[in-house]
Amino acid sequence: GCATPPPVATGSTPATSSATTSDFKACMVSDLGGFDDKSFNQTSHDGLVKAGTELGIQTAQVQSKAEADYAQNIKSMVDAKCNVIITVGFLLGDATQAAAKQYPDVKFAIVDYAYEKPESNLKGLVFNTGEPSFLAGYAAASLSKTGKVGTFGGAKIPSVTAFMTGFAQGVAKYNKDKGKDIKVLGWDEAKKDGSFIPGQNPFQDVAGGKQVANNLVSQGADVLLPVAGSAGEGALQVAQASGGKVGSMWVDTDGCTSQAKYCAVIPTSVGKAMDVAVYQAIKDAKDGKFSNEPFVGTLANAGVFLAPFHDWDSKVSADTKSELDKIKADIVAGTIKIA
Amino acid sequence: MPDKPTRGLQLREITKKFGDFVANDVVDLDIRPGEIHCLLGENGAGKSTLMNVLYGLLQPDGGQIVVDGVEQHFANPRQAMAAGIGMVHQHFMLVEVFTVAENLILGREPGPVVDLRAARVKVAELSERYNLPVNPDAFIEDLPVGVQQRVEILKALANDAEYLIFDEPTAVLTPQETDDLMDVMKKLRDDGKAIVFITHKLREVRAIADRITVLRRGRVVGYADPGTPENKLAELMVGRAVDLQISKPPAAAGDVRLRVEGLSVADPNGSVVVDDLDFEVRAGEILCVAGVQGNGQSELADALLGSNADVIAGTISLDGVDITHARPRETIAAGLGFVPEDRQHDGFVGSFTVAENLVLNRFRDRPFANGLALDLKAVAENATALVDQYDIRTESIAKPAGQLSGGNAQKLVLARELSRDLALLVASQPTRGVDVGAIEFLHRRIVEERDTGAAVLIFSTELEEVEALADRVLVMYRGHAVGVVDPGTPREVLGLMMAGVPYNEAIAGNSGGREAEGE
Amino acid sequence: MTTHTRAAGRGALVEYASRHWRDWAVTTAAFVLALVIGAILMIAADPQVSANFAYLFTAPQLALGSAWAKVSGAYGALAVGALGSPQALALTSSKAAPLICAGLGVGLAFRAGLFNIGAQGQAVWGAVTAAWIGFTFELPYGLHLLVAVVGGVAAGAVWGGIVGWLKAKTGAHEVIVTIMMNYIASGMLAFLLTTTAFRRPGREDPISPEVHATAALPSIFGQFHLGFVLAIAAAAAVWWLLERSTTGFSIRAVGANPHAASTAGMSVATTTAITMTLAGALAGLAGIQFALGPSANGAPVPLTLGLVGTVGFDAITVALLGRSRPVGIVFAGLLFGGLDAGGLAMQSVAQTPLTLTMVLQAVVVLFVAAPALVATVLPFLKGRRLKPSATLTGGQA
Amino acid sequence: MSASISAPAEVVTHVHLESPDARRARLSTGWLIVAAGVGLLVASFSAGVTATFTLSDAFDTVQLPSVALPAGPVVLLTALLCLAAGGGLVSGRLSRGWRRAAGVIAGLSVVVGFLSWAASSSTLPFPVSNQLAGTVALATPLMLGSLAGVVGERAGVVNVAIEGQFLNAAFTAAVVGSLTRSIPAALIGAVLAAALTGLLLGLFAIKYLVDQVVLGVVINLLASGLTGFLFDQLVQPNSTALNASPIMTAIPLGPLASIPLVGPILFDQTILVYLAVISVAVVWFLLYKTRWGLRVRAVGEHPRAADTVGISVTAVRWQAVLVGSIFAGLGGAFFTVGSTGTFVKDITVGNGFIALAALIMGRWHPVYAALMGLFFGFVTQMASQLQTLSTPVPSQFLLLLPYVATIIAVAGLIGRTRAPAADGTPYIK
Ligand SMILES: Nc1ncnc2c1ncn2[C@@H]1O[C@H](COP(=O)(O)OP(=O)(O)OP(=O)(O)O)[C@@H](O)[C@H]1O
Ligand SMILES: Nc1ncnc2c1ncn2[C@@H]1O[C@H](COP(=O)(O)OP(=O)(O)OP(=O)(O)O)[C@@H](O)[C@H]1O
Ligand SMILES: [Mg+2]
Ligand SMILES: [Mg+2]
Repeated sequence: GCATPPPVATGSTPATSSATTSDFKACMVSDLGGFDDKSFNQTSHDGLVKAGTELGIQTAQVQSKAEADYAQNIKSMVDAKCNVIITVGFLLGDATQAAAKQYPDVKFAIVDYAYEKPESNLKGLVFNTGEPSFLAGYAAASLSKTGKVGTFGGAKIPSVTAFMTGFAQGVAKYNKDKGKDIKVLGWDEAKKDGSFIPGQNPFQDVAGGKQVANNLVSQGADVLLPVAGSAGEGALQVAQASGGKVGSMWVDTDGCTSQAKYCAVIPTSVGKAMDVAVYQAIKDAKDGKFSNEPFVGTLANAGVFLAPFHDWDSKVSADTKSELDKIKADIVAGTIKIA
Repeated sequence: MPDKPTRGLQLREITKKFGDFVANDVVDLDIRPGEIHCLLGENGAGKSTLMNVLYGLLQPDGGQIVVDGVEQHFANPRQAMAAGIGMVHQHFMLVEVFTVAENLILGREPGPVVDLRAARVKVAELSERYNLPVNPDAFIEDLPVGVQQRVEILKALANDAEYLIFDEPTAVLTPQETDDLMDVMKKLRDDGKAIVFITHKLREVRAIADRITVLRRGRVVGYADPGTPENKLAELMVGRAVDLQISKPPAAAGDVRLRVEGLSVADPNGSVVVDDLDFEVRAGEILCVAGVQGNGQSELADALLGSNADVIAGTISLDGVDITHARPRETIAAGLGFVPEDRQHDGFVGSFTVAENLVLNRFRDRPFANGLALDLKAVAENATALVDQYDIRTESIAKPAGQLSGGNAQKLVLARELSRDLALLVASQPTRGVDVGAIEFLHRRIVEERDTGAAVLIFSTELEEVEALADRVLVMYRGHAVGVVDPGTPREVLGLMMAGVPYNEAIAGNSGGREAEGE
Repeated sequence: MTTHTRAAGRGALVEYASRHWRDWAVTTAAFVLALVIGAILMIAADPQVSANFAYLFTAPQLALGSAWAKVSGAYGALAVGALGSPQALALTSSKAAPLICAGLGVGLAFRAGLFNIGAQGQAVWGAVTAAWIGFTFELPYGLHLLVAVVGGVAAGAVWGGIVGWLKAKTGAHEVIVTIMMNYIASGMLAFLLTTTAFRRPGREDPISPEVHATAALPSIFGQFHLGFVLAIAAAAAVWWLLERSTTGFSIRAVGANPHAASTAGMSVATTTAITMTLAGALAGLAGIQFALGPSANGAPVPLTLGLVGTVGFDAITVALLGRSRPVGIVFAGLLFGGLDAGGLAMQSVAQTPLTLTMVLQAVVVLFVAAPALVATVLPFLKGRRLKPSATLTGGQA
Repeated sequence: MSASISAPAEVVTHVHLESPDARRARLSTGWLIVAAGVGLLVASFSAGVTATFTLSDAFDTVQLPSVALPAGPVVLLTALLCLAAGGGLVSGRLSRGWRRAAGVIAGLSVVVGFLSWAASSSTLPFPVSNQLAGTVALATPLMLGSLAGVVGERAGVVNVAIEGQFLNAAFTAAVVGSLTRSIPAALIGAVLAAALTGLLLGLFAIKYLVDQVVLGVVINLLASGLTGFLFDQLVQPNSTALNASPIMTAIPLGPLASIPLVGPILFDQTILVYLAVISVAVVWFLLYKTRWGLRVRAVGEHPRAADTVGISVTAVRWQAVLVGSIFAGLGGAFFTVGSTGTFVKDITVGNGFIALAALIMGRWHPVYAALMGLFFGFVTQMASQLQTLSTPVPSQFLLLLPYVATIIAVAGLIGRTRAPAADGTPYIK
């Protein structure tokens, strides 16, 4: 409710950003998940919004409803005079590359995808989520009272299983160092298989996430890592319902900010700073510093990170914290490899 | 009659249109307590329509309904019932999957919670009072049509209406059941109820009517008193002279075409309803199977056609070829013409045009198809010819068959079957609900078919029909053949046999009976 | 209807024409009404614009102006995106083609009294097989495409046939079976995409290699490609099958009255099986469109989990809109295709969410399906006799 | 005399044998069970040493002992039981009572045998209590949804729009719950939303005679579009205010709740679960014991007959659709306030269609439909628990288990179902 009526947005190309100073335009195309998936589409989109407000540039975005639309949607963004176009997800890999070839003077960046030899105007933004997941696994193991921790995924795809693998290896590391036998439920390193949410759009199926989380908890897992976008909230609720017996981590963003109401049950989160990467890519493009050099998010460049422990800080022992720092250093140094 | 009785029901200048078709055209009808008022008319004359208007199922486009001196406007049957009108519908209005008791209380349940015990009692006392035995817990779908009709009647009697409409109740009853029903109607009349009785059977009209009104093409074309001879009534109805006893030359029976040996058939619930049956039909003869509905006729017919019947023993052979387990397509190809008992259900596809229905079992054959392609021209020509030849009343061959009157629908089915050259014609109730004019015509066609050398097997519960058509009569009871007799056999004897009494006893019992009646 | 009038031959033509004039009028009216409802939604749901309605009396030009800007902007984009340019028309055609094919599959089944919710799964198999043939084998131009198309159609036919066969043999209700088969199809696709046979060498992602150019549906103009021609051909074939062939005769008869049909010597079981197989084949053809049809950048989209989208369910609405009649389905498909194409533009140009397109589609269909309702809203269309889509199925769920 | 003649007209049959349909059903069931038996037989050799079943969850206060079974022998035993039961059915020598028994035995054997085999190959135990708890959770919306369908279809109105009703209800429940912070308000909102959807269904199906089957699909499209649109435009931008509803908490039924194993599952549930169970009984009573039910069923079987005895077909159908909507609304609420408190697009993920399948499998009978819902929930839960146990079966196939199982059940065990005669046909006077 403002006293004087605001200016009327004209039908053509309304900008989502409030104060528009520059005529530089950054645009984004989602995959089927859409920008409200509380997961990587949304996080990437946050980067776009941030760029819009902080760099004072115009922004626009399209969600894709069908795979056949990717190319069309990218094209429509080009037609909308976008200077840099960010596409989200490996599904758009081909379409983005084709577009980059076709429109050499538009800059392209794609989240979760990297090319062997990209076009000069095409930048891949990928993230070694295994690294922070490794830390998370170690932390989880140290926090577990029951000797069991658990993880589950939205679907059996690499961008998901990368987390689960890292998590399991982190636990293994803890067992090795401490001579313990903490079990990982929901992911079997040997079989490379584990627990996933049933149904046709699992990443939306919060109830499904809750059900799978319950399975893990009923087996005694007391620290969970759900890798399932929105559906991961199911795990947070199981944790909340457990009355402090169970904690559930979060992925992609710091759960204590994106899922604030659950902060008390979130030991930590496995961050995947897509928003930062996207923001950076846009900024570079604007400042003419854009390169086709793929951005690889690592613990080293804070492209991925283990979020603060927030409410759980007291529960994590000083030793563990220092061990985690050590491991992190080793990973950065490359002495610890995550397969 | 100028003096207006305080009690009584008048239809004044009732007009009912369907689109631009006028089904009832300024019809007056005067129904009085203590009288049985017969409504006569050919198929599609407008009888059912008029009664549906009276019962509130249809709303008239003009005229008034006056009940006991008060003008009424019935928006629905509930209001008509409230005004003391009850109706026995031509097409049963029973819920098949409900029991008799449930059907009887439906719509007049005493309380919010159904009390079946009370309902049973009510059924019992009703069927006691009117001597119409039914089992309250039997499911309608398991009951023979005759018994279903009884339930339908009990329904009408249940909320003791003052004005009762019977729309062709006897079409599906045996002679005995008909007599029972007539007794009931007489009793009701003597209780001072007013009754409208619709039938195509003139014998019944003469037997029971106090007054007769005749409809044709939606108009009242005349009144008659009960004394009027049948052929006069027939003429009034149809508007032309009808000879009711078709003169048919004696059968020139040739060699056996259909032979049935030791046949046993189970119905879908697994009851053995045709039990070790033997008979044969020769070329050029008509064998009529007489029997109360539900004594295995339907299943026997299905078994002959080869559709959804479960033959558990015996053989059927047509012209020496074994067709015991043949599918309908094969038996039809082998020259079987089949007129099903329930035409609405099995006889034709309501949403298909008349033309399409006339090739329903031949559309794959030349000239109607070559290869996969239909020849619509041939289909249309066939239809035009048959509609004309069999006098099927329809605006066009493109009209959906579902809109034909039952009588005309029946003609359509017979036209389809008889227009092929047949080895065997199996027809169940070929003239049920059909007006006398049509009956005459259909019977003639069937006899012609016989004379072309086809074997003809007729299932009928109507003794007039049996007498008119049969060369031999096979009486069936509970799946057995009670006996094969001459069509000349007296009605009463046939009636007894249809109840399972062997021929000799029947003869004996009947002769006694006849003397009794003699006095 | 069509059958009767034809059987009646000349004479009924006039009545036929008049009825169809009404059909068109109603459909158009329905579309307009749907747009109005959409507009109301847009205005109500846009906080900026609806806020301006606070000044409806102080500054009406503002309220109405902003509303007008919003709505005209969105619908302008819709129109331009669907029809505005040759490219737009091409896009519309490529969106319509699969809807038409799948819609035919659903409609055909309806005519036999079968409710085929399974077009989704059938399309999935069509796409999977066609794509697999497309990226696995090295075959010359023409032949490769032919093999891929035939393969895809066959796969769809099998997936549909199973349903028909189960129903014929065991009486298993096709609604249950098709629902389950949809889940199974997409589940198996998910699995296949993790196998080396379907994954790209050197990548872990569940995405197939690109289909070879030899197997792609050749473009006629941009995204207006051979697939659309195939769809039209399919429609013609189905029309002939239903209205002119003996098989179609039994399909319709079984759909309208199975008892009479079987009494007349037709086998309900066989007809059911045949129908579902054909329906599956048509849905398979829809799947092929996704797998082999050129996308905006000219190349077919590689096989992934969501490749066929929700075509199976959209097809049901298309079939209703087209009253299960091939011609109707073609136009319904084009309408929906146009809405899809325009929807993309509406989103990218006017930033209006895709979900609005869904609402528009649903509302159009509702109005078209209930001519009486349209007639009550727009009395000048009265007189159209209440002939609802109830004609379109023979049986029921 | 005449009476004495017409009396025997009611057919009394001497011989009675098995009907063809019954035989087909018996044989297909029998062979199916035999096949299962063979499968188990094979499995019994590949089974591990022991299969452990825990009767209580890890964090339960009361810890029941866990049961360790010798996998091989157990699987073998179940295999033999199946073979015996199946053989018995195929042979056709069993009395009715024994036939039913054979079915039950076979059913249990398959479940126990399969689970023992699966569990024996894992280091983890199979948590029975969680199996049951999960089944209840998954089945609740299915039961409620199928009830909605049952009531409507018994009156002759096909309801394929259960999914749409779910979706609208779930959305409304979340928003109302968030605004009012009150569960009852959320439930009422959900029911109203479902009722409005039902109103739409009724309007087009009953008044405008639109083909009901397809109508349902269109309404689903509308619901998905509408909730999605409102979600994008209104809810998502300020989700803390509009999409953070309180969640139902379990209500223990006094001492009953503390009965080991069954207590927590049956008597320590959210109000929705109790409502679901009560609803089944209520619908059963309504349909089979009350005047209204009699009329509903009459209208669904033979509307014209109902009309001729003074029942208003349209009124009854409207009532049925709206009453059904109540259950659809509760079912929809389960997805948000009953489970997670937040709405996401298409949160009902096809449950409405599963409910539809359940009601058809359940032969339009409230109790059987509910049982089918439980069956589906059971298999789904079992499959997803086996994932955790990391059994030899790849996870992708385990995820398909419920759907495959349903097809097998429909084709092999249930077969032909008979819908209410007038189901889906509009009543034109
Ligand atoms: N529902 C309807 N729609 C259109 N026309 C109808 C309808 N019902 C009846 N008619 C017309 O009214 C005429 C009279 O029908 P009605 O059922 O009264 O015949 P009827 O006298 O009962 O024939 P029958 O002796 O065979 O029972 C029919 O010929 C038909 O043309
Ligand atoms: N929906 C309809 N539209 C047009 N005419 C109809 C329709 N339904 C029935 N009719 C007409 O009603 C007349 C009789 O219909 P009805 O249903 O009463 O059959 P019927 O003549 O009573 O059957 P029966 O011969 O067994 O008594 C027929 O002439 C038919 O043309
Ligand atoms: Mg009549
Ligand atoms: Mg009549």
